Amino acid sequence: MDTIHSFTPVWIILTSAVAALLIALLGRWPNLRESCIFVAAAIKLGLLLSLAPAVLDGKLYEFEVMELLPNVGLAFKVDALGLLFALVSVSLWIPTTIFSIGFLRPLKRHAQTRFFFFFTIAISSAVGVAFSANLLTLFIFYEALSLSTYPLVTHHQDDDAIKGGRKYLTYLLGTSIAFALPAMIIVYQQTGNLDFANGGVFASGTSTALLAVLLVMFLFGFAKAGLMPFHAWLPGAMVAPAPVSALLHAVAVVKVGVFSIIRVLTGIFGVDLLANTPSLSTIVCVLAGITLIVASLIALTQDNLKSRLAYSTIGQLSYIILGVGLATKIGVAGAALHIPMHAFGKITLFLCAGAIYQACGAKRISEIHGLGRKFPLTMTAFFIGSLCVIGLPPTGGFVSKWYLLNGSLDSAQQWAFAVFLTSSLLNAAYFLPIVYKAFFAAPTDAARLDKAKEPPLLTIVPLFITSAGCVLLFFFSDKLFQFANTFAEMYTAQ
Amino acid sequence: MSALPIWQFDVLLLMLVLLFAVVALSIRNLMGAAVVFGAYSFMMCLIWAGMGAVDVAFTEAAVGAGVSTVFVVSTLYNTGATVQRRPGGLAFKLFIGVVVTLAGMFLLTALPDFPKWGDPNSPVNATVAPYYILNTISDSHVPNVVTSVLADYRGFDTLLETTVVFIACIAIYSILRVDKAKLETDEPVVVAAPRYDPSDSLIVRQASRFMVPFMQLFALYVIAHGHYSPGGGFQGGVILGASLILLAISFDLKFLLRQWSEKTLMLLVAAGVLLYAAVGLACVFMGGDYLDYGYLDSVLPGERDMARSHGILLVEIGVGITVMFSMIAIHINLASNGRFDRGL
Amino acid sequence: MENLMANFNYVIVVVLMMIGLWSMLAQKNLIKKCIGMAIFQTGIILFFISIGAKDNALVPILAEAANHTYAVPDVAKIANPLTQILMLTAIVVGVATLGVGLALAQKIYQQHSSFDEDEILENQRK
Amino acid sequence: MDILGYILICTGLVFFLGTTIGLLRFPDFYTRMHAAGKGDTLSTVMILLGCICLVSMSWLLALKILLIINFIFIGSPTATHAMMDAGNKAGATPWRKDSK
Amino acid sequence: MREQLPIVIILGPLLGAVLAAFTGWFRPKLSHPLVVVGLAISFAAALKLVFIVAAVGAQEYWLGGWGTKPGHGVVGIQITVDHLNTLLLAAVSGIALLTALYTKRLVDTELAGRQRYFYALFSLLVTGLLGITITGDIFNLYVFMEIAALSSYALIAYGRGRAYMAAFNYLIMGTMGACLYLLGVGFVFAKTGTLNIDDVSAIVPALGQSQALFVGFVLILLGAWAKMAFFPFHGWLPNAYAHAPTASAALLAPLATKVAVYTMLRVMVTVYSIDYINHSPGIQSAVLYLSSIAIVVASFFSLTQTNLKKLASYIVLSEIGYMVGGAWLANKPGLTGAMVHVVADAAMTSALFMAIGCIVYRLGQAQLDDLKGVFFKMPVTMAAFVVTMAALIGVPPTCGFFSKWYLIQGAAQAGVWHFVVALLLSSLVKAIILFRIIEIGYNRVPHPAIEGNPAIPRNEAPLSMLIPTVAMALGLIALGLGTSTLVNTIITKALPAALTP
Repeated sequence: MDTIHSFTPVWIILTSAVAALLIALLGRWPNLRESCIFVAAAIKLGLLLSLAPAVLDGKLYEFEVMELLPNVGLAFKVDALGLLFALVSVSLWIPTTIFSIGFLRPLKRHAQTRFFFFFTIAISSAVGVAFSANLLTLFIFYEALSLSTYPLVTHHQDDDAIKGGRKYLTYLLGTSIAFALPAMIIVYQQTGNLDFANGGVFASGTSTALLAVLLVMFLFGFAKAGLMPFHAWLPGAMVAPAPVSALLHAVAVVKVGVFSIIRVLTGIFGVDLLANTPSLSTIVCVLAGITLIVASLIALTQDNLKSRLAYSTIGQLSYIILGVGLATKIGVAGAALHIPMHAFGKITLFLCAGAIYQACGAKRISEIHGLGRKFPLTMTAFFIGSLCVIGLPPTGGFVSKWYLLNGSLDSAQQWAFAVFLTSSLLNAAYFLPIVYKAFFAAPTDAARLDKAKEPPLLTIVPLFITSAGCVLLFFFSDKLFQFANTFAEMYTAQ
Repeated sequence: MSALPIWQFDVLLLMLVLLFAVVALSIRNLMGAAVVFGAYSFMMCLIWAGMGAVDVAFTEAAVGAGVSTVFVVSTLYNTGATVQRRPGGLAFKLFIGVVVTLAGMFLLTALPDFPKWGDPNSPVNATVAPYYILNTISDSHVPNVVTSVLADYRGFDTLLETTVVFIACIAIYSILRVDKAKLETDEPVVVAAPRYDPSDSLIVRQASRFMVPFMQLFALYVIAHGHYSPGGGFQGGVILGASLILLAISFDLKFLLRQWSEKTLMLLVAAGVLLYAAVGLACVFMGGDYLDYGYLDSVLPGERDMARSHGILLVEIGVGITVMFSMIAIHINLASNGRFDRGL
Repeated sequence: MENLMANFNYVIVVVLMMIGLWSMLAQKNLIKKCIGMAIFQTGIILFFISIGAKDNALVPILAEAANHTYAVPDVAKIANPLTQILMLTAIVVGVATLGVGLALAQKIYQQHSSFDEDEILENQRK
Repeated sequence: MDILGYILICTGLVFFLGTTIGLLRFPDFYTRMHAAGKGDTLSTVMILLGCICLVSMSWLLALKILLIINFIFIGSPTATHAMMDAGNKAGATPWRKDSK
Repeated sequence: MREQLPIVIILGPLLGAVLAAFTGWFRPKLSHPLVVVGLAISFAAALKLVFIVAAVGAQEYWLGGWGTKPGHGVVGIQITVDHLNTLLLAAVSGIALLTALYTKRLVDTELAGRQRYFYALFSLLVTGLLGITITGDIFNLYVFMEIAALSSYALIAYGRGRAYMAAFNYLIMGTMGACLYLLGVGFVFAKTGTLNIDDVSAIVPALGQSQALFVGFVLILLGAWAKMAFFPFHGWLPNAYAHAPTASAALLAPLATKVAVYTMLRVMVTVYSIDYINHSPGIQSAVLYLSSIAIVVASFFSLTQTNLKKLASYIVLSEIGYMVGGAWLANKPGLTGAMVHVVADAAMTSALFMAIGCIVYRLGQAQLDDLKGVFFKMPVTMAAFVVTMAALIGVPPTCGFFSKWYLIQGAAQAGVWHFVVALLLSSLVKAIILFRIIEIGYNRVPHPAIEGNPAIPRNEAPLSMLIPTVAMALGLIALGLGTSTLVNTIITKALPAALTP
C-alpha cells in the first residue's frame, strides 16, 4: 500500500488546539469565543473530507514529527478507521457545542470559558488518538484526553463532582499506568518497535502465554472501553453536565477506549494472529460477551435515566470489541461501522436526557411519564436514538449489527451470534418501555409537567441533527461501509 | 637527620592512642574529654613522625592538638555544659555496636590482601610517588617533596583545601554571628556567664606578650622555609592564628578586635583564597594550564623551574593568610557565641 | 595470625575507626559525636600514612639537595610523600568540619540548653 | 661531649620520675601542680640540653633547641600559674597538716 | 595551549563566590549579580562542552600541566568531561543559574539582614557539585565532596529553629559518608597506587578477584549512599530539606543527591567495570531489593505528609531509589534509564521546589490544607506545578516518562519484576498526591467563589520567581522530547562497551 507524506494530519490536530488558545484568550466575549469553535470545527471537517478520497482507495497519510525513543517516534498515520473515527468525533462536536451553548448559558453556569477550553482540548486529543501511527503516540494522546476531561467531569465542583472525578481518574489513570504502560514496554522490549503494522509486530513463535497476558493487560489497560470489571467510572462520571456526558459517551472518551483496543488487536497483535490462535480471540470474545450481557442486565434495573444510558453504553462498547475479537473481515468491518452508528444513537439519547432535565428537572425514568405529549419533538428524537442503539431499521444501528451478526456466523465463535441477539433484545427491553411510558403512561407529577416548558431552540436543534443523522446513516451506510471495509481489508489478509 | 627505626616503640604508641581514644569517648566530663582528645592528637603526631610523615605530624600538632582542642574548649566554655547528662538508650547503643563490629570484621577480611607493612615496592610506593621524589628538584628546586607535591603537582587539591577552610569560616560566621540590634528580638539565647575571666592575671598577660612575637617569627619562618624544611602555609598559618588566639585568651576579645576588626578579618580570609586562585589564573593568561606556575617565568625571577618554586611560595602565602585569619575568626565566633563582645 | 601481627597497624586502625564510628552514631551527646567524628577521621589518616610507610625511610626532604649538591635520591629510602599530602588535606578538612559541627552544637544548646539528643528531640516535639 | 649529653638526659629522666611520683602522691591540687610545674620544666630543659650536646655538630639545630628551651622556660611556669589561679578561683582548698 | 573550558566550569562559581564574599562587606547588592555572572559563565562553558564532547569525544584537562609520565601514570590532577558527565555538568550549572535568579526575592524576604554570605555559600555549593562531577581523580572528588557538604550545612542552618538540629544530623551522616568514601579510596589506592580514575580503571581488571578492592568498592558505595540518602541512610534528608529556607532547598534538593548518584555511577561504570557488578550477583539482587523498598517506603511516607516541603523531600527520596535500582540492573536500558533519570530528575525536582517556593512565598506556609483555592490565586504557578507532578508521575511527553520507560524496560529485560511493581506503584502514589492537591486547591472552594469572583483575587508570585519556574516546567517537556537525541548522541556512548551491541 502506498503512503503519502503530508503535514495535514498535524494541521487537523492543531486547528482545535489553536482554537483552544483563542477560547482562553477570548473568554470575555462569549459570542466570539464560541464562534471560533465553529470555525475550527468547519476547518477540521473540511480537511478531513479532503483526505477521504485518497484514503478510500487504500492510501495512507503519514507524518513523523520527531523520534522519542529509538525507532519509535511521535508519528501520525491516517487510515480508513482513523479517518472514520475522526470524522465522527468532529461532526458530532458541532451539535454538542450548539447544545452546550444552549444548555449552559440560560442556567448562567460558571466557568464557561474553562468548559469550552477543555472541551476543545479533549476533541483534539481524541483526533490525535485517531491519527496515531504507533502505540506510544496513542498512549500520549490517551493520557492527555484523560487529564483534559477531568475538569469537565468535576465541572460542578461540588462533593458529588469531586467524588465522581476521583473515581474517573483513579480508574483511567490507574489502569493505564498499571496495565497499559508495562504491557507497552514489554512489547517494545520484545519486538523493538510499536508501530501499528498490518499483521502485528510479534515475531512468529512468541509464546502464547505471554501474548495472552499482554492481551489481557491491554484490554483492561484501556479502561475507557469500559470492559468489566473496570467499568465503574462511567456511571460515576454521570455527575458531569449533560453535554459533557454526551461527549464522553458518544465521542471522545469511550470510543477512544474501544478505538485503542481495535488498534492494539489489529495493529499490534494482528487479526491473523487472533484468528490462528483461537485461545486469544476466545479471551477477547468471552470478556466482551460477559460485559455485554451483564451490562445490559444492570441497565434494566436502573431508574436514573442517565445511568441506564451509561450501562447501555458499556454494553454497546463490548459489541465493538467482540466484533474485532471475532477476527473475521466482516466482524472487523462491522465493529468499525458500529462506532459511528452507536455514536449517533447514543449522543441523541444523552442530548434528549439533557433537554428533559433542563426542561423539567427530571432525572429519573419514573418522573418522565407522559412527557412525550408535552415535548413530542424531544421524545421522538429519543425514540429514534433508542432504535438506533437497539439496532432496528430504519436507523444506522441496524446496519452495523447486521455485519456483526454475519461476522459472528463465519467466525470460530458461533456462540457470539446468540450473545448479540440476546443483548439486542435486552436493549429493546430497557429502551422501549421508556418511550412507551413517555407517550402513553399517565404523568406521575402533573404539576411539574405544567410548569415545564419546551427547552430553548439551541438545545432542540442538535437533537434534530443527530437523530436525523441516525436515519441518514441507514440510507447512506454504504459510504461508511467503504471506510470500514477498506480498513478491514487492509488489516485482514484472509 | 637519620632514619627512625622505632617499630616496637610504635606498637606501644598505637596502644596508647587506642587507650586515649576510648577514654576521650567514655569520660563523662566533657571538658576532660576535650583535653584527653588533645592528648590523643599528640600521640598521633608521634606515630606519624615515627613513620616519617613529619609535615602531617606538624600539621596535626598545630591543628588537631592545638586549634581544635581550643575550639571544643571554647564551645564548652560559653555553653557552660561540662558534664554529659544521662547515658540512656542502651539497646540502641548495643545494636550500633553490633553493626560496627560486623563492619570492622568486614574491613579486616581485606587484611591478607594488603601489601606487607612498610614494603617499599608496594603499589602505593612504587607507582606514582617515586616520580615526585625523583623529579622535584629538576621540576621546581624544592627539596621538601611534600611541599612541591602539595603546592605544585597536586596544587588543585590545596586550592580546594584552602577553599574548605574559607567555607568553614564563613559558614560558622553565618551560623553564629548575631548583631546586637536584633539580639533581643532574634532568638531566645541562653547565655552562660563565664565563670573565670583570665584577663586579670598579670603574669599570664606579660608572658603571652613576651611569647607572641617569637611565635609569629617562628610561624613566618615555617611558611618561608617550607621549601627546605617541614612546614608551609598551613602550619605557619595555624601558628600565626594560634598566637593571636593566645592574645585573645590571655587578654580578651576586645583587645584582639581593636587590632583586627571583624571586617578586616573576614576580608583577609577571602583574600588568601583569591590570591591562590589569581596566581592560577595568571598562569592561564600567561598561556599555560591552570596552576602551571612554570608559565610565570616572565614575571617571576628565574627559569621555569625557579618560577615554579616562587609560584609555590606565592600560593603558600595565600594559604597562610586564609588559614591564619579563618582560625582567628572561627575562634572568636565560637568563643563569643557570635556576639563578638566577650568570651574565653 | 602472623599476618595479623605483620599488619598490626591496620588492626589498630580498624579498631580506632570503628570506635569513632560507633560514637558518631550511638552517642547521644553532640560534643561526643563531634569528638567521635574527629577520631574516625584520624583513624583514616593513620590508615593512609600506614599504607605509605616504608621500613627505615627518611623524611621526604632531600637534605643533600638543599645546598644544590644534587644527587639522585634512593627512592626506597625516602618516605612516600603522596599519602602525606592527601592526609594534610584530610586533617584540614577534618578541623573545618569539626568547627562547623561545634557551631551548630552551640546554636542547638542555645535553644534547648542541652547537648543531649533525646532531650532536644523531646523539646522539639512539644 | 656525648657523655655529657647522656648524663644530662639521664638526670633529666630522674627528675621526671620524681615529678611523676609527686604528681601522684601529693595530697592536694596545689602541691601536685607545684611538683608538675617545677619538676617538669627542669627535667625537660635538662633533656633538651642533653640533646644539644648530642647534636653539637650542627649549630643551627642547637639554636633551634635553645629557642625551645626558652619557650618552655616561659610557657610551662605560666601555664602552671594560670591553672593554680583557676583552682584558687574555683575554690580548691589548700591542704594543711592537721586536715585529714 | 589546550582547551581551557573544563576548568572554566569550576572557576566561574569559585571566583564568583570569593568576590561575592568581598562585596558582601562593601556593596551587598553586588553579591547576587556576581554569583549569577559566575554561574552563567560556567553554564556557557558546560553547554559548549556538551557539543564538543558529542562531536569529538571526551576532553581531558591536566591541572598544572602535570599529565601522564611514562611508568607513573598521571602525576597531577586530571579533570575530564566525557559522555558520562557532560550532560550532568550542563544540567547542574544551568539549574543552579536559574535557581540563583529565582532565589533573589526569597532571600531578600526570608533571610533579610543575614544574607551577607548566602550567595557566596550558594555558589561554593555549586562549585563543589560541579567539581564532583567533573573531576577525574578519586581523592580530588573527596575534597569537592567536602566543599559541597560544608556549604550545604550552612545553607540548611540558615533556616534556624529546627534547622540547626537537622543540619547537625546531616553533618554527622554526611561526614560519615565522606569518611567511608575516603576509606574506600584508601583501599583502592593501596592496591593500585594511583588516584587517577582512568589509571585505576586500567589497573583494576589486572588484579582479578581482590578482597581489598571489593571492600573498597563496598565502602565507596556506602559513602555515596549516605550522601544520597539511599534507603538505610535516608533519615536526615526530609528534615534537612523541610526546615531549610526555601531558597536553599531549591538548590540542594535537585542537585546534591543527583551528584551523589553520579558518583556511584562513575565508580560503577568507569572505576570498576559493569561486569565487576555482574560477577557479584548476591550484592546486585540485594541492592535491587533495597531500592524497591526505598521507592515503596518513601512513596507511602510521602502520602502521609501534610507539609508540602516534607512531601517533596519524600518524593526526592523515592526518586533516588529509581536511579540506584536502574544503575544496578547493570544492563543497557537500565543504565540508560539511570543516566537519563539523573538529569531528568534534577530538572523535575528543581521545578517542583521552585513551584513550592512560589506557593510558600505567597501563602506563607506550605500545609496542604492552606492550599484552598490556590489554583485561582496563582494559576500560572499551579500550572507549572501540575506539569512538574505530571513529569514525576511519568505522563508523556515529559522527561519523567522516558526515563521511567527505560528503567522499566531494563527491569523487564533483567526479569526484576519487584522493581517494575515498585516503579508503577510510586507513579500511582504520585498521581494520588497530585489529584489530592488539585482537589484541595481547585475544587475545595466555596461554590460561588469562581473565576473573576473577588473572593479569591489573583495574587501571582513575583515575576523574578515565576519566570524561572515556568521555564523549568517547560524545560521538562523539552527535555522529554529531546530524550532520544540525547540518548543516541551521548548517553549510548557513555555506556561501557561490554553492553552496547
